This record gives sequence, structure tokens and C-alpha cells, in this order.
Amino acid sequence: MRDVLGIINDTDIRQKLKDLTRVRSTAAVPFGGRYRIIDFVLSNMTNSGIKNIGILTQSYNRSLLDHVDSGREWDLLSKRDGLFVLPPIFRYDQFTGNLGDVDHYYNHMDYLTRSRQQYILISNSNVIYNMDYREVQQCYEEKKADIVIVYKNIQPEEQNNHRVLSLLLDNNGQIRDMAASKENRLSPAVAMETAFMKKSLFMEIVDDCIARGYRDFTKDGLIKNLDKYNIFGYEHKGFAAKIDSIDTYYRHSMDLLKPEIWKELFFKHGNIFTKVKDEPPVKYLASADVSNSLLANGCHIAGTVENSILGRGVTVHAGAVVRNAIVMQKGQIHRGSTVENAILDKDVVVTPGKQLRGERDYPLVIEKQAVI
Amino acid sequence: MRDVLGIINDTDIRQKLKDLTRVRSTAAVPFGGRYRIIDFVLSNMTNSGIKNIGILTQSYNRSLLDHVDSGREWDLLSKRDGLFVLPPIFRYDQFTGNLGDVDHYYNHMDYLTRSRQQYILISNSNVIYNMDYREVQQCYEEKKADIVIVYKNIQPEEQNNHRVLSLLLDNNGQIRDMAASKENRLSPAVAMETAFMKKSLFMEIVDDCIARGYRDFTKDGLIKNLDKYNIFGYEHKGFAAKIDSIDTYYRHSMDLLKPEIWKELFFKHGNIFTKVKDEPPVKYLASADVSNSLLANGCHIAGTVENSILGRGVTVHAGAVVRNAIVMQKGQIHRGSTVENAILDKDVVVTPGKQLRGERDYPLVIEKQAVI
Amino acid sequence: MTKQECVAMLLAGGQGTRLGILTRKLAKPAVPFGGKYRIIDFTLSNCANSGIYTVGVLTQYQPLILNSYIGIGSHWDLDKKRGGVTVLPPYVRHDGGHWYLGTANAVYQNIEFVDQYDPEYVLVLSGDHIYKMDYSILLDYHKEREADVTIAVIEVPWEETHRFGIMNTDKDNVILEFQEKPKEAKNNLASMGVYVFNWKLLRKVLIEDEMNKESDHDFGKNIIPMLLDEKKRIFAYPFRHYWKDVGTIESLWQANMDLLLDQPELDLYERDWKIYSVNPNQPVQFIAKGAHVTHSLINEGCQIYGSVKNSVLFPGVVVGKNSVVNDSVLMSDTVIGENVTIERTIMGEECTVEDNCVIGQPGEGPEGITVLGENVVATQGKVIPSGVEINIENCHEFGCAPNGLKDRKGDL
Amino acid sequence: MTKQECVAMLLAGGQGTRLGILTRKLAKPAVPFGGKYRIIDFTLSNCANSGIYTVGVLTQYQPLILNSYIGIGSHWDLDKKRGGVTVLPPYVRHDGGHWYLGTANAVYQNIEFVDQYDPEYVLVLSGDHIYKMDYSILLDYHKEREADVTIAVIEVPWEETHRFGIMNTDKDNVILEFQEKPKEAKNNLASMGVYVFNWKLLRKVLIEDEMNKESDHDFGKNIIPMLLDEKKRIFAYPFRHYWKDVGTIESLWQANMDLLLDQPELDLYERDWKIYSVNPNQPVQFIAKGAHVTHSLINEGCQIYGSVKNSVLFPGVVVGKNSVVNDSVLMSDTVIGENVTIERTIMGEECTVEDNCVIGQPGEGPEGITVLGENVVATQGKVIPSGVEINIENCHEFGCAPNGLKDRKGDL
Repeated sequence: MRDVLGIINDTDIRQKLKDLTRVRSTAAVPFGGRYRIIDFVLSNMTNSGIKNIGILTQSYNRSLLDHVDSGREWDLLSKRDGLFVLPPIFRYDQFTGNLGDVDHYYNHMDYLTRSRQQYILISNSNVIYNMDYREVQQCYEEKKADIVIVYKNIQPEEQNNHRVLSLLLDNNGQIRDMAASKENRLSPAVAMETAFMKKSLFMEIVDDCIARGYRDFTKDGLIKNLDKYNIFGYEHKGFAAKIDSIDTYYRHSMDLLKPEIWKELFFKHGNIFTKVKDEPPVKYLASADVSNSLLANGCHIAGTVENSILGRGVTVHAGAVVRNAIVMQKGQIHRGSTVENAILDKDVVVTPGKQLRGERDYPLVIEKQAVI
Repeated sequence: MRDVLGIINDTDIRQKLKDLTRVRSTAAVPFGGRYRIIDFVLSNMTNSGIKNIGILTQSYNRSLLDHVDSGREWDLLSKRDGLFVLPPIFRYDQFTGNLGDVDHYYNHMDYLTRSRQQYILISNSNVIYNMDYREVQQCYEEKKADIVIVYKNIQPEEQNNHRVLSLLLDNNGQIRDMAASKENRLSPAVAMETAFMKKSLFMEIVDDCIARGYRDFTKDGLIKNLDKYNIFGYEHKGFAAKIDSIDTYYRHSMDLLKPEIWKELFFKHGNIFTKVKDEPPVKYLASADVSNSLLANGCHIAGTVENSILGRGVTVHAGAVVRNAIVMQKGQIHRGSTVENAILDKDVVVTPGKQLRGERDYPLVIEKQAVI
Repeated sequence: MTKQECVAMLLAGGQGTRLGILTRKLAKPAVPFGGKYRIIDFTLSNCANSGIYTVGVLTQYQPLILNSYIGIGSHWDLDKKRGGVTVLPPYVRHDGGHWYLGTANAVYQNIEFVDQYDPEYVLVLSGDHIYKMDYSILLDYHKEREADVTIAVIEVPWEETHRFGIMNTDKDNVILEFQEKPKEAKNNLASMGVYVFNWKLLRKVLIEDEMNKESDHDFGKNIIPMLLDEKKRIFAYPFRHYWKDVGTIESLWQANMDLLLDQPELDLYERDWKIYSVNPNQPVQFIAKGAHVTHSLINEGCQIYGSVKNSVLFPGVVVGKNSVVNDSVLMSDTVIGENVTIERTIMGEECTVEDNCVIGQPGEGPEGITVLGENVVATQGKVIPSGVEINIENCHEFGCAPNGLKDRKGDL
Repeated sequence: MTKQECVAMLLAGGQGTRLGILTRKLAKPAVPFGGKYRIIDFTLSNCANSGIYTVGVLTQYQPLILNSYIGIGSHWDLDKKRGGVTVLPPYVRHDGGHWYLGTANAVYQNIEFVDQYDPEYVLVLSGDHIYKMDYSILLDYHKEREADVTIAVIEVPWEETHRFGIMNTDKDNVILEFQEKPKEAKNNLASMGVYVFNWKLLRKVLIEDEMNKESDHDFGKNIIPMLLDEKKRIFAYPFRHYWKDVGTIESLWQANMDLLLDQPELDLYERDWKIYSVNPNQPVQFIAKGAHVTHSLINEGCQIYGSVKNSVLFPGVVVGKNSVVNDSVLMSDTVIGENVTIERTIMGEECTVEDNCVIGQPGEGPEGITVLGENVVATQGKVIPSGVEINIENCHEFGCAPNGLKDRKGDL
């Protein structure tokens, strides 16, 4: 897919990820112990052979810059093409506050123009799946589509109470209606925030939106143009998760504890790459008691860990208990403390004897660097 | 100087560089044909052996990111240390508009804490010189100073009418008074926006300023503390230029046409590195007539060029005249046009038969991508 | 080519014959260690962490594997524009070529490589040892003393002095005499095989030594005694931290076990002195419900359903339900089925142990560590006695089979 | 090691003897060209621009210089985590080693290297030619035709066919016959030395050819005829752009002059197909008041005070006041004093021509290009006749001197 430009849209700042996105964009939120959310889309793109990737991000982009760095981990260190982080183009004095995704695309039109690729694969930064995008392109060619949108059939029991983009497809897979709704879904088909088209068409749609003062690519650019363009759906049959709230973040993190999902997500079409930190293996001491958990390298475990996900370099001291929890990088849980149904951001220290407990459907979120 | 952390302050947005800083920060303004202003400080730092460099920049930092990229050109691609671009940490909704440099330093205190270096060399992004910072450190050690500030003796005829930081030094080189003034200078000694101290002292001063609501590192952190700390001056005897207005930009660019300055600036203590663009050599056609000019690679010259500086890939067609001008990357001057006493930003096209003329002390500035 | 103050020449050609089947296809520096590393990672990481970015790696035995492992050096932060890491197998000149005849001859054959950087100092290192050392401090020590040569030394137990090159020093650490594997040592300071030389001097001596037909062209045996005879200023640099030559199966196993102590002498978790390695890109490890893991080092990509005690597991190892792994080292992608018992065993990469096997059954064979080379399959219910070495060539004698996968030579 | 669809093997061992003193210390692929490049830059850039990131560079003659020039390949965008560029001099195995005996033997000796990537296709290239070609299109052509071998060919003038390997093809570009340097050619399609092979087939044939004691182990002379005999599907891929073998002083000079046309056939300015090179890191060039520069290519770091016409100047060249440089190629860091005249001359790196000299005085010597090798100094007022070759060894015969600087061998 050397002829495809990858675009990752990380500009949405209305995510309900609370404290997790206080100091970083959605793309840079840690996930699955050693990854950041963006690693999945980024690795899918490079594993599919995409060589030129632009990430449209927000102005507080330091975590993201630190993480993707030169792009070398994804083999995107390159003279032509490679990885481009595209922060918003505005100045302090020009900021008006109501930019839509279309504005961001428009502001980086020169990047789109300059790139030599003919096609574009655009994805939101907050979707987690392992997908071979070459199959999306194949669908595009077979159907002679103008646009292909990736969707997944979501069973009623998997639904949550957020607004999702549901699709109505005809027998041939063409999309006949689309709507962003909570309750009245058109069908089980839910769009996975990923689309494929010609770059020129994308630029035309963006330009049309700008010309008319429209701001939302999906609602204004796609839904209103369903008659104008042939838009087809490509069904992703495996695991896929959209991280758009603390609830979905916690729930889909815990999904990784199912070995079949763990295997699919990390191995199906190619490995997921991330920034390498050169941590040593996990060290288990004599008193360690770990069960049904994922642990990233650099952890030091002397206490009890159950149904939990531990990031790099987490220390669980003897006599401490971590249960149904996500503990990010370098968290320290000291002797006699219990952490249950909680999400601890990076560098949280729980001093001896503390009890932190949330509910499974309302996990406690502890902000970065808190000392409790 | 592996034990020294380099900090480049590129947060000042009050520069009088007009259209040149409309789309980029001062650090990223093109200079000397193939360079950007920041290349000088950055190369001085790496040539002096500094391995960890943080650039505090502004939110519209894409030009800078593009330019420094992975830091590889300065051999700063590294697992430990390396190059860090530090954008402002704030969100759209938190921006209040009156941040001083101290606020930016304070916001990136974690970067300072995390870095292993004991000393800090801090410089503004807008100074142009070729300097071996090891001599500054030597001065620091010989004088047993708390802080060393680099200065240059500016002769009255070189003065401009901007506010500069002048210094009053005693016989031993210790700074006894400092003042930022236009007319009433304390002495010919003018600070070059570059200082050396212990990292811990720097952090202490920043913390003190924040605690008292002060915002300006020089005025609040240094001038008010002249009695508290031993601050010494280190005289830079060679060429040095501060780019703080269109006037100084134009004037100091033209300084490069003096071979002794050209040689000093690019070769004295080490080469100046920049992003490599893999342009072919300059091609001179039969009708080319070039004199007293600097030309970057990739230029195509069929016309007349006099007392000018041409960036990469500039085309001067037969019958076109460029005189006393700075033409940045990919400018095109067509047949029968004249460009005189002007600064043309990147990608400017002057169509056939146009006449663009400014005055030597008030050069015309043409914004990026203008077609005239 | 930019001038460099110091160039490191890392000798990585050792065949490591005493490591038996583990070095059948690998040079000793490429042998896996500590659940994540290869032995050479320690020396390469020491170079990068010491700020020595110009490194020649002299390979010989199985050079292609080390060549592809090291690549452009990016994993160790050694992919620099100026300098960087260069793999140097003995190459053929117009007038022919030959294998490196000794450590000194290996550097001799690469004089031109070193000359390119016009260095003041050359650091000669060995890729065979496990230790963390800041070479920049060693270099400062050498410069402060205006030494001609500085040799890093470590105290060894008096009863083991006969296995080492022993340095007799005065109170200022000046080396007065060198005894190679002495029967009666006068001192217990052993050479670590880490030398700083002034390049001009070394260059001259290497050329002289090359002329000498009697010489073994070895730093310890020939070069150092020759320089002592010439009354050069040779200093010992005493090193007081963990250092281990993992030259035998027993010592390799022991060095792995050393890491499992609550406070191991070799701290892999030190943030300022990370040991770099090629990253296998595996997801975080999964410890299942009912698993039991204590006193162990487990790497990414492992899935543990059984019990692991006092063991070191490399990436991608699977331990099935009701299986027990004790006092063992399992290398990458080894798969252990259910109801298996493994005791005091080192298992190479991509081995498979099917259900109900017992590996390293105590008392069944000679004492000692059981070793399975890479790609060996122990089929259903097999019992392997302790102390045997099994590889894909002799595995049929033990009722085992080679793995169906292709021979993974070069596939690091 | 990751599987790669296609691995390129770039033959860069050529001594280029017909380039005389210019290749005294350089392999032919390392010879400077076009004011900025070395010949091998074209092939390396073609690889990167075609998306072929796994490249083995087979060096032999003066391997260290190419090794340090290529480094980790970052200048050509070939420093990839998976793949990347690897310099492969003939290395010594346990059982000895020898120089590459022919182009096919060079690849044969590196079968293990190629096997690591388990490729479908191997692209065999030569580092001796100046051209821009998208190998990915060639590869597509090969795949579409389900060919066993595809050979890139170029039309040459009929009168020159005797200098080339000529392909006789049918209307579908199937190669029916191969004539090596034929006296009477049946066609004018010459092999460019660019081949795509299915690796499985090539691997087999290389091993067979190696057994054959009669063989020269050469692709053109042995491998292709052998495959034609076996009735393999061999296609010609017609290439219709600029391609030049700069094998002689005359052709090297001419190829440089070709670039000075207003619309040269070889466009170095094409944005989508840049030719990469090692960057000398020099500031922008300075054209002084009174200088006169026309019809020339001038690189960074040059300072021109005199007149330059119809010439190619590499980085850092200084041309003094009242001096005239015509129809010449001046390589890096050459310094020309005042009142000097230079005509039809190729000057190597770091030459110095002192004031009042005349180089290439027409009519004084044999016709042809004057050549000064690197580091030659023409002292005050010297007159050098046209057509001579001067290097630091024979320079005294011409009243010249070697440059006082150290011999820059390896110092690229």
C-alpha cells in the first residue's frame, strides 16, 4: 500500500476520558500495559505497507511526540514519506474555540497536496483492532466504490449508551443510510471510524465543507453525500473497540484478559509495535501471588495481583493487593494497601495501608503522579 | 559537555519579524540560504558535546518539527538524551494569554528533573554565532561563578534602536548591574541571550519566580538577584547577531556576504548542521550573471543576481533581476521581473514583468506562497 | 571520517565450545541470557552508556548471525552519523586473507579501520562477559595517570587464580608483572579482558608482534608481557562489581539463577544504566487464573497457566496447565504442554515439550544441568534424565524429535 | 529476520582500471560525479526510491572506503529496522576464503545472506552506471510475465554493439539468444547489468555454476546462457532513458558535460526521484563581485572570485581572482589561485593550483583530458600540457608536488 497515505485524526478533544486526557491526547493514552492507544492504528497501517502517515493532533502534544518520536519503532524513519505529527495551525491570538475535524484537515491541506500517494486511509486515533487494511482496499476495488467505511456488527448486549454511527447497508454492501444515534440504531452495523478513498475525493469533500461552513466530516461530508458518492461498508469480523469513555476504556482493557482476544489483537495480521523502553523482564519474588493478569516488563511483584493490567515498571510490594485494576507505568503500591476497581495513571504512589476501591461499572480514576 | 543540558527558548512570540513568523516560530525562520535560525545554536551545542537538548517552543510548531525532525542531522537521535521539542502545556480552554518564559520553564520542570545532566546552558533561539560553549563552562569554573552570561561588546555604530540587555562588569568580569534599555546603556557589553549555570540553581530561580508571580527570567530571576548570586560575563569576541526584527534579519543576512563573516560563522568552531534536502548543485545557464551573492543548492540561474541570498531551489529566469534581496526556498522570478531590496518568503512566485522594490533600510517583505 | 577520541574494538569471535550444543550455531557472545538479553548486549550497552559510540565488533565464528543481530546498532543506540557500530569479519584482501589468529591479530587485521578515526585511545573489549562498567571512568583513570596501557582487573578467590591472567601490582596500581594462569599466584587480581591502549603505541606493537612467528598474537600472552619488558606505564584499574565469564553450562545456569535473588548483585533495573537488547515485540505477559509464579524472571509474550519457580523465561514461552518449571532457563518461544515437570534444565529456542513429560528427572542420569538445544521436541510422556544434552542431531537417541519448523539459522 | 519480497545485490567491487589514477585508491563505484555524487549514489538512490530497502553491497577492491562511505545507509534512506543496507566484502570462513571470482560467484558467496530474508526475487545490480530507474516497475513487469529472469536492456547504436552483451528478442520481449560482445550483432538491445531472478532458481543455478570449473562465474557469460539452454522464461525489459557506463576518463568527462545542457537527458532536479548522497555539510556557495559563472554546476561551500565556464565544481572549491576554468571537473576542496587557466581537466580532491599556472595547455601534449589525481600541488606558474595524468607519485616529473596534508585514504 505504498500508494496510500495514512491519516490518523487525534483532534477530538471532547472525549469522555476524564483525567486520562488531562495531560495528553487520546492517541497517547496508555493501553494494554505497554502500549498507547495509537499503536494499534499505527501498526495496522505500517503492517499493511503504508509508508506515509500524518497524525493530526492537538496542541498539548508532548506525550504523543515523546511516544512516536522519530517513527523509528514503526520503521517510519524516512527521507521521503515517513511519520508527520501535524499540530493545529493557529496562534494564541487567533484561536476561536470551535474547530471541527474538517478545519484541521483543511489546515493541513498542503501536507495532503505534497504527499505523492493517490489514496487515503483515514482513521480516528481511538480505535483498537488488528486489521489488514489491504482487504479494505480490495473491497474498494471490487465494489468500484468511491468510499469504503469499516464497520463491525455490534450485538445488542455489547451496546453502550453512547452515540454511535450506525449504518444501513443493502445486499451489495452499499451504505444507504447512516446516523449517529444512541438508541434508534439503523442496524447492528456500527462504523469503526475508518475510511478509504481517493485522496483527491477526500480533499474535494473537505473543500466543499469549508466552502459551506460545515465542520464535521462524517455528518456533513459523508451523510449528506450518500446519494452523491458510492459508499460501501467493509465488515471487520474480529475484535474491535472504540475508546471514548472511562467505561469503554476500562471494559475493553479488561477484554485483553481473555486469551483469544489477547492473541487476536496482538498477533492476527501482524505485531503491534510501540516505543521500546528497554525494561528488564518482570521479577516475581517469593511472596508474589498473581492470577489472571497482564504484566508489562520492568514490574517487581511481591504482593497479590488479580484480574489486573500492570504497566511498565510497576512495583507491588509484599502485602499489597491489586484487584480488577489498571496500574500504569511506574505505579507503586506499598505494603498493606489495596487497589480495587481502579485506574491509576502513570507514576501514582499508594503509600502503605491505603484502601482505594471503586465499583466495576464505575472505576476510580487516579490522576498522574498522585501520591495517596 | 555530556553533563550539560541544552535548553533553547523559542517561546517569545513578540518578535518583530512580521510575516516571517506568521506561520512559524523564530527558530524556524530560514536564514543564510539553506539554514534556519535555530541551526546555529543547535549546532554550537552539539559541536560542544552537549547530548541532551530541549527546545521550548510555541503551539504552531510544525515548521520546527519538520525541520529538526528526529534530530538525526545533529546526531541527536538517541535512546537516552537526544532532542526534545517541548510545546506549551495548556489546553484551548485554559489559555490565558500572558505567559512569560518562566511559565514555560516551569511547565517543563519534569523534563529538567528527569534529565541526568548537572549543568544547563540556556539560549534564546534567535542568536546567530559560532561559539564553543566549552569556553563558557571553563569561565564558569575559573571564576567559581554561580551563573555565566555570554556578552559581546557592541560598538556605538552597530547599535540599533531596540531595547537590549546591557551589562556593567567589574575588573574581574563579575556583573554588577544589568538593564534592558534602548538609549542609556550601562556599557558596550550587551548580553547575547545565553547563560550557563547549575541545573539545580536554574530550577531554584524558576521556582522562586513562580512562587512570587514573576514571569520574566532575566528581569525577575537575574537582575533582581545580582546581589544574591555571583554572575559573571563571558565575552564572545567574534561575530554575533540577534535576530529580533525585519531590520536585523535583513542586515545580518547581508553580513554573510562579507567573506570573513561567512567563514567565521560557518567554520570557526565547527560546522553548522541543518536538515539535508538532497538538492543537486546550483545550475548556471549561459545567460547567468551572478555577483556578490550566496546561492543554496538546487537553484537554477539564467538571470541576473546581485548582492543577494538565494535559498534552495530558487529559479531566476533569463531576463529577471534580483538585487539586494533575500529569496527563500523555491522562489521563482520570471522573465522581465525585478526584485530589489526585498525579502521573499518561501514559494513566492513573481510572474513576468513585475517590479518589486523596497528600500535598503526598509525592505519589502513578501509572505509565503504569494503569487505576484 | 570524523576523528574520535576513543574507538572500542569488541572481540566477539569466540566459539564458546564449553557451552556445548548452545553454541552449535551461535558464537558465544550471541548466547541468550537473563530472560531477554544476549551476552554481547552487556558490552554493547556499556559502550553506549559510557558515551563510546564508535565500536568495531570483530566477528569470526558464525559471523552472519551476529551481523544481522547487531544490524545498524540502533537497538543499543549505536546508530550514529559519526562513528556507530561496524561489524568486522575477517575479510579477504587482494593478496588473500585468513581467520583471526588471536585477539591481537584480530585488531591487527583491522588497523586500517581504527586509523580512519585517528583515535588517541583504543578500548579492547571482549563480548563474552556479563558486567556493567562505565568505560568513560576507566578512560579518565587512564588519562589521569598518563598510562600507556590500563587493564581492568577484578579480585578473584585465591583458589581460582590458576584459571586467570593475574596482575602483580604495587600500591599505586602499577602493574609489575603478569602471570598467565599461574600455579602459584602472587596476587589475586585477574585481568577482565578490558584494556585501554594509547593507539599509537598499540599500533606499533601490533605490527611488531605480527612479525614474530613465535607469537600466539594474543593480548594476554604476548602483547602485555612485551610491553612490560619495554617498561611501559601499565596500570591496573580495580573493578569491584559483578563480573562473570559464563563459559560453561554450569556457570551460565548459575549466572541466570544469580538474577533471581531479592537483591541481585547485577541490578538490571537501574534506570541510568539500562542493558539494551533487540526487542522481540511481544505483548505483555499473561498469568492465567490458577497459575503460580514465584522467584522468577518472566519476559513479554509469555503465557503461564502452570507453576514457575526459581526460573528464567524468555519471550513467548508458554507453560501449560498443571505443569511445573523449577530452577530452569527456558529460551524464546518454547512451548510446554500440560502436566509436565521440568527441573534444572536449560532449554534452547523453540523447543516443544508435549503433555506429561518429565525433563531433568533427578537421579536418572549424571548430576548436573539438563540441556535441550533449539528446536527439540519431547513427545508425549517422555522422561528425560538429568544431566544429558540433547540437540536435533542426537535427539532420536532420547526418543525426541526435531521441530518440524525450518532450521532457524540466522533467524534472530 | 523479516521476510522480504525482494533483496537487491549490488555489485560494487569493480576496480575501474580504465579510470586510471582516479581509481588508484577508490573502487569505481566510489568515483565522484556530477559535482556532488559518487557513481554508486545512483543505484542506491534508485533502490530507496523504488521501495527496495534490503540491499547487500558486494565490495571487494578498497572495501573499507565504500564501507565507511555507506555507513548505516542513512544518507540514502536505507537505514531500516527491517532490511537496510549491508556491506558485504568477501569474508573468511573457517575453511578459508577468496576474492569474488566473478559477478555470479560474488552472489554465490553470499547465498546465506540472501537466505536470511527468504525473498521471492533477487535484483542483481551494478554500482558502475549512471541512470535513474524505478526497479518496482521492473519487478511488476517480471511478475506480470511470470518470468524466471528479466534483464533490463537499452538500445545502443548498431556500431557499438560489439562492446556489449546483446539480447535477441521476439516481439513479446522474450529473450531467444544472448551474444556476448558480438562481431555481428543481430540486434541492438544491450544488457544494462540489471537482472531480476526468482531466487529459488538463481540459488540453484549459482550452486551448479560454482561446481563448474570451466565457468568464469559471470552472470552475462555463464548464468544467462545456461538458463537459456534450460529454456527458462527470460524477458527483456526495455529501458528508454539516460544510462551511461562511465568506464573511461573520456566518458566520465563527457557524462559530466552532459549535465550542463539546458535540458539534460538526466534530470537531477526531479523532485520525486532525488539522487541522495553523503552531505558534505558546507554553507551556501559564494559568488564574489567580479566573478563570472555560466553553463556550470557548482556545489555548496565553493567560493568563486574568477571565471567558471562549462564546468562542474564539487563542494569547497575555491577559484581565485582572474582565474579561468573551462570545460573542467574540479573535485572537492580543490583550491585554484589567481591568474590560473584550466582547460579540459579533471582534478581530484584537495588539489592545489598556485597562482599563474596553466593546466591543460592545448597543443602542448597529446589530445585529450588532463587529469590530476588527488592531493597534487601545481606550484607557482607551472604549465601542464593537455592530456597528461599526474598523481602524487609521478608529480615530480611534471614539476608538481604532493599536498602536505596526510594521505586521505579512507577519509571520505
